[in-house]
Amino acid sequence: MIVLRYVKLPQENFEEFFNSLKRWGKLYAPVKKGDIYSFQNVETLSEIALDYTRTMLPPKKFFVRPKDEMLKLKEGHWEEANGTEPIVLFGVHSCDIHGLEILDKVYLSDPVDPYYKKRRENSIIIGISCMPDEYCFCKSLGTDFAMHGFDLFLHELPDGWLVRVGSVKGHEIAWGSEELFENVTEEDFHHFREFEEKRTNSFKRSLNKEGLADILDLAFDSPVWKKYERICLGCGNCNMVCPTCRCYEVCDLWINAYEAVRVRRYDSCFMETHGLVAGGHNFRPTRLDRFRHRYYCKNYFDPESGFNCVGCGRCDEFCPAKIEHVKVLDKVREGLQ
Amino acid sequence: MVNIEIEAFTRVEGNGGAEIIIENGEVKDVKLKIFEGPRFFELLTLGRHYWDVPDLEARICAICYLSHSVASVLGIERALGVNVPEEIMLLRELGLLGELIESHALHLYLLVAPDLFGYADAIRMASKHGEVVKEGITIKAFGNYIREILGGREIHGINIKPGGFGRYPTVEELERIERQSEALLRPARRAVNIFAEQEPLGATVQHYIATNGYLYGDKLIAEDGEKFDYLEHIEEKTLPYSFAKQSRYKGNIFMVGALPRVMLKHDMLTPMAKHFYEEHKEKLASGYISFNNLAQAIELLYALEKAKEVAKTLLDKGIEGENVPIEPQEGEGIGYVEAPRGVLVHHYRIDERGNIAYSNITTPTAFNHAIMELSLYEEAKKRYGSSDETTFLQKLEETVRAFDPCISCSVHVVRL
Amino acid sequence: MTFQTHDARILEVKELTSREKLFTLRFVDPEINRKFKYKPGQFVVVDIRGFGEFPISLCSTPTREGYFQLCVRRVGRMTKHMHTLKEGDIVGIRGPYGNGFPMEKMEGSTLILVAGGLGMAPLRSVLWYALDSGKYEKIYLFYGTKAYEDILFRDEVIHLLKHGEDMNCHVKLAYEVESPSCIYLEKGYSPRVCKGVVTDLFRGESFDVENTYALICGPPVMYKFVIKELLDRKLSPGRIYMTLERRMRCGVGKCGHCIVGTSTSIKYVCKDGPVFTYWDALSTRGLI
Amino acid sequence: MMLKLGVFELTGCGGCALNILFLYEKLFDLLEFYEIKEFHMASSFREHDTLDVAIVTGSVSTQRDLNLLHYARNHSNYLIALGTCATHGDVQASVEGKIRDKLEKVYGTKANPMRALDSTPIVQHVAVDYALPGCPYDKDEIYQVLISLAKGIEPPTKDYPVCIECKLNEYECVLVKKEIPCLGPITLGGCNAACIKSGVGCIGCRGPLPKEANPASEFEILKELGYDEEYIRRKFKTFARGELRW
Ligand SMILES: Cc1cc2nc3c(=O)[nH]c(=O)nc-3n(C[C@H](O)[C@H](O)[C@H](O)COP(=O)(O)OP(=O)(O)OC[C@H]3O[C@@H](n4cnc5c(N)ncnc54)[C@H](O)[C@@H]3O)c2cc1C
Ligand code: SF4
Ligand code: SF4
Ligand code: SF4
Repeated sequence: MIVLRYVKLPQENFEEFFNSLKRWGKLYAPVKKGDIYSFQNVETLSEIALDYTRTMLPPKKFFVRPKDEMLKLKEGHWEEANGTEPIVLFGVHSCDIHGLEILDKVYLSDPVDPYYKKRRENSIIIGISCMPDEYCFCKSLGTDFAMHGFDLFLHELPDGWLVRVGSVKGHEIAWGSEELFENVTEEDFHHFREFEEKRTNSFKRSLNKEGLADILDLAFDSPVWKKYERICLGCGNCNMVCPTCRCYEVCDLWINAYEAVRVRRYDSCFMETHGLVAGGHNFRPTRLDRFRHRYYCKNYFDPESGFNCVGCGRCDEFCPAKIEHVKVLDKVREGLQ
Repeated sequence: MVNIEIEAFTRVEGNGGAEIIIENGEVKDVKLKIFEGPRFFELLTLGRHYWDVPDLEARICAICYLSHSVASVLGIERALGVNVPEEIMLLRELGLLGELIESHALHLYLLVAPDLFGYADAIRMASKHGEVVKEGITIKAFGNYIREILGGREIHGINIKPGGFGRYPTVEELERIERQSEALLRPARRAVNIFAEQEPLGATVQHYIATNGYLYGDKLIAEDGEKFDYLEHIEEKTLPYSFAKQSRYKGNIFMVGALPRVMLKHDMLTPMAKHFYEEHKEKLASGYISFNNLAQAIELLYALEKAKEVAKTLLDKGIEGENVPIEPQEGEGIGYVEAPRGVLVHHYRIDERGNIAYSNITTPTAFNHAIMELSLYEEAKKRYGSSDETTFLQKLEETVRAFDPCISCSVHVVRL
Repeated sequence: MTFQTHDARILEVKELTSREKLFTLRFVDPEINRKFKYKPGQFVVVDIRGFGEFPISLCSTPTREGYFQLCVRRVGRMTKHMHTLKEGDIVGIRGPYGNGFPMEKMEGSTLILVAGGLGMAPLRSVLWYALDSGKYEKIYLFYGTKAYEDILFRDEVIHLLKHGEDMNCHVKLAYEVESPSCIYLEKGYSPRVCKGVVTDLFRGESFDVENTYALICGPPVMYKFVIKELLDRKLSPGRIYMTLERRMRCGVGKCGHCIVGTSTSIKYVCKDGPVFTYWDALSTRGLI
Repeated sequence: MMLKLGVFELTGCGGCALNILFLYEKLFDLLEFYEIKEFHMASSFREHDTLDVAIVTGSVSTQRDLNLLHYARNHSNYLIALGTCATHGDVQASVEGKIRDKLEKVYGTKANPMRALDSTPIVQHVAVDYALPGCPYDKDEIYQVLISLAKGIEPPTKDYPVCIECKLNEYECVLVKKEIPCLGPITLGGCNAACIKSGVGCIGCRGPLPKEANPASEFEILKELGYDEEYIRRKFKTFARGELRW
């Protein structure tokens, strides 16, 4: 019997293991859709893009849905609208696992968001190792390796996968398919370390986070912001795809003459109304204010949990104006010296 | 003498009216007035890149936007010498069938049926004949579903592109189309019987024109056996009292639309549609324009049967989903499509950079302008003095409605 | 917690000004009524079901049980609708939210309430709480209003002008637009009523800064001036409380709209506030 | 009490009126609150009456349109400009030139017996209480608006660009990934990113995002992708005349 925190999944058992996960819930994994990747319901291993870079929407879409029905109005009263089903998220990258933990801090702190909590409890997270592309800078933020926040984490080996067990549920899953796993050998560890080393050396982008929070604060009036204000479209794409952006807007919609639903949807701090209050006063009246605000929010340094950015590179990949997160911060830093 | 004015036709698309000129106690003349403002689509597209043009042309008309998109795409492709594979033509045909279903169902159930049942509109009619209205809405919604899938959305979708589509339908969507078209055949059959009861109204048509294929073609055909390009035998003239122009075929007034289609192309009809055509052959052949509605009902069946067939063919073959690459080049081309209301022509010349150098669009309601006017005249002459005023006006409106005129479209008949 | 709201019945609607109405409410469920405890400075979220929610400060005092009051200014979609509601109508309520003023900590001290316009609403809660409990040394109310017609809780304010001194409550009023009613008031209560802005009311007053707290609520522009006045008198930033407003959807620190601050200091106005000290403002850019 | 509703059609493609019929069963829902007093595409019934709500579609392109518009305004308490023709002028308003020259080009004569005018949006002629753009608008939007009004509350408005809805639906960004010109970033959302759903770029049919659009940057982005300036400029003004200025 294997009771280790590390086990090995030989390649020939991979598919069977994958199929066995369906027992635990509806299976979602990254698939290729045109030129992007997206977490979708999958049935077979062949549908999955195991070597994906990043999905357009991060896994937060399962916990705070892009459009999320909260309540249903029936005869003048709200009913809870949320159905939750057990899901298995297969193939989550380390940065996204960190992203979920940042969201947890918000949604699970008192008072707990009931929808988020229910969905979190009903999900299994299976991480997978990855190679960085030109957008990734997670290493510099320390989010390139997940120590917790997953149930199982699969690391690529030449002949299979080294599996880290990260939770009780992870143990249960491994236990349930015990016959598929083997003990990890010295050689496997060697390969694992080799992979990690290669990965570490593959990062093309890095963020200098030395004193970053203070530097940004000091650079409030930096001309760099103004330069980017002209380029930024204020389209909000960067917010939508960010694994740690969490602003939402609420609206009620009528589905027929007497029944309505209360829906929340992702919002973006780039919207003109985001900082508007009664009396017409706007706390972030210009695009400059909003642009800066996003950088402040992402680079807020919480001594307990670090930055609000996990370095996944999504905002860069999906910014139509090709604004680069790291570059903006570097420029702001330079501007100060 | 007092002229009678029909201020604005109701239950038709767009803004138009008529003036009946009375002299010595007799109907002397009728003027069909189109006062929908001109929108200058030909000027709008001039100098634009061909890729964007179908999306703009779709805006000519909401009821038959997809016909405009397809006609535009066909004209552009011919100008650029592009040949698309059968799959893409089949998908376009499916879109056109959806539009036929949507448009005919709208017209028959919501706009004409109230006349037959004696109501001001379908909403009021629904209280007593809810079943009929509901069936109509279901069929219409299905037509719209096809338009949404193939065209991109119910109105003014931009999925139909030169060389192919933005997005191709999925297997599930095609299966749904196949399934649902089958299911709707029953209510559609009932419709044929309802509209077969309509009384003869208006002029009798002597000349029919249609495209050589059922829903699109590369030439026009006429009942005299001629196969021709629209510029060859059709002339236009402008009128001082209307934003639409009138056309003649070899000097004669003619009609386009459902009636001409079933008369000229009944051998292309699907089995059930053909069966009903045979059953009502004589009525249709009488040429009274009100039987255009009956012809539409028969076409509704055709479209449902055909949609099923096309969806099945596509499903059997599987969808490749590949667009044909296009290199801009100089050229000229004409697209002929059968919009629900009849022949629609999009004619373009494109310059070497791919920009539109010339464009001309002729729409069915423009082609039908003269016969509509003639029909009003005949009906007015027949009725004047013998019917009370309400019936008189009502019947004139019914006459116009039988054409299912699309007035927004009609004001773009231009030749630059 | 859920985002469910509880039925509350409108017991009374009173027109305070042409723009503001005072709604007196009670939860339909007596159990919820009993459990509903709040502090001055906290707010609730009002739910017009099927149309939306909006945050409103509690302007009544927890010392008077069985009902609560909301003073609503008509500014837009939801508040306009709220103004059409009548006695007996039901709205949804969730809350109370926010930190509220530290009433217990301030016991035995002098309170200076500085209100501008609608800022009177949350401070009225403090005022009545302080008067009811009798645990505060002295209460100042400095109230700046545009015109006589805009004075919120006018009867109460005038009553306190007249009789407040007996309760250790010192009320002062500054108005901007002259009118016969104002001049009449000024005649009767000069110099406590005068033409000017709220900071003018500080003139001639001195406080024991070791034993005084200032509580401020008003339009965004007001804070800087009032704070300057207080700092000039050497009131410690820690003794200056202000309640702030930001757009908010959830009221509980999730929806992100009310986030303020920079990379060194992010705060949620709804749950870290809406009551902040001036220290917070100094360390959180953009708070005021 | 039932509210009185009128639907008026000025010059346009008829789609905005038609789209109301496309509400299907939801239309019957609305009839729980509204009586239709005027809707010439759908009904021969017409009653000259003061309306609680008037919906005006189409642009002002003839003297008759203008008269009808004034009639609608003068006989209604709440007027909704529905569709891009009514709110921004749509494609017909972007055709350049003076009316008589245009007539001459198309009809061969400068004569203007039917009194055509240069197309303009209705918002340019009368005060409107609510403007809902879209060519055509999203039909659920008008449903929400009419339900809100029926229940006595101002309808909500949208304030975000098409990109937001594009992402909410997780459509592949065609601008970034396919270099297709997409006006999503500067166009008011509300259509559920219909065009991008089809894998093509937003053509801007809902008009510019009010206040905060950044057309200058969008212009540069498209230029960078190799589109020529004239092409981009025409694309920008297709639906909203010259509103996108920078
Ligand atoms: C903690 C707090 C306490 C408040 N207390 C009171 C009070 O006691 N009395 C009172 O009349 N008002 C109070 N407000 C303001 C009140 O919430 C807004 O006036 C209300 O939400 C406007 O909604 P609306 O639908 O009528 O306006 P809208 O039609 O949505 O917009 C009108 C204006 O109100 C602003 N606005 C919209 N939503 C909010 C929001 N959630 N928060 C702030 N501004 C918003 C808009 O930006 C716009 O400028 C308080 C706000 C906060 C945050
Ligand atoms: S995605 Fe880029 S252009 Fe859009 S708001 Fe973010 S930074 Fe600005
Ligand atoms: S495809 Fe267009 S609308 Fe969608 S995100 Fe990209 S730029 Fe925005
Ligand atoms: S994506 Fe743009 S053009 Fe397409 S429907 Fe939406 S607003 Fe209109």
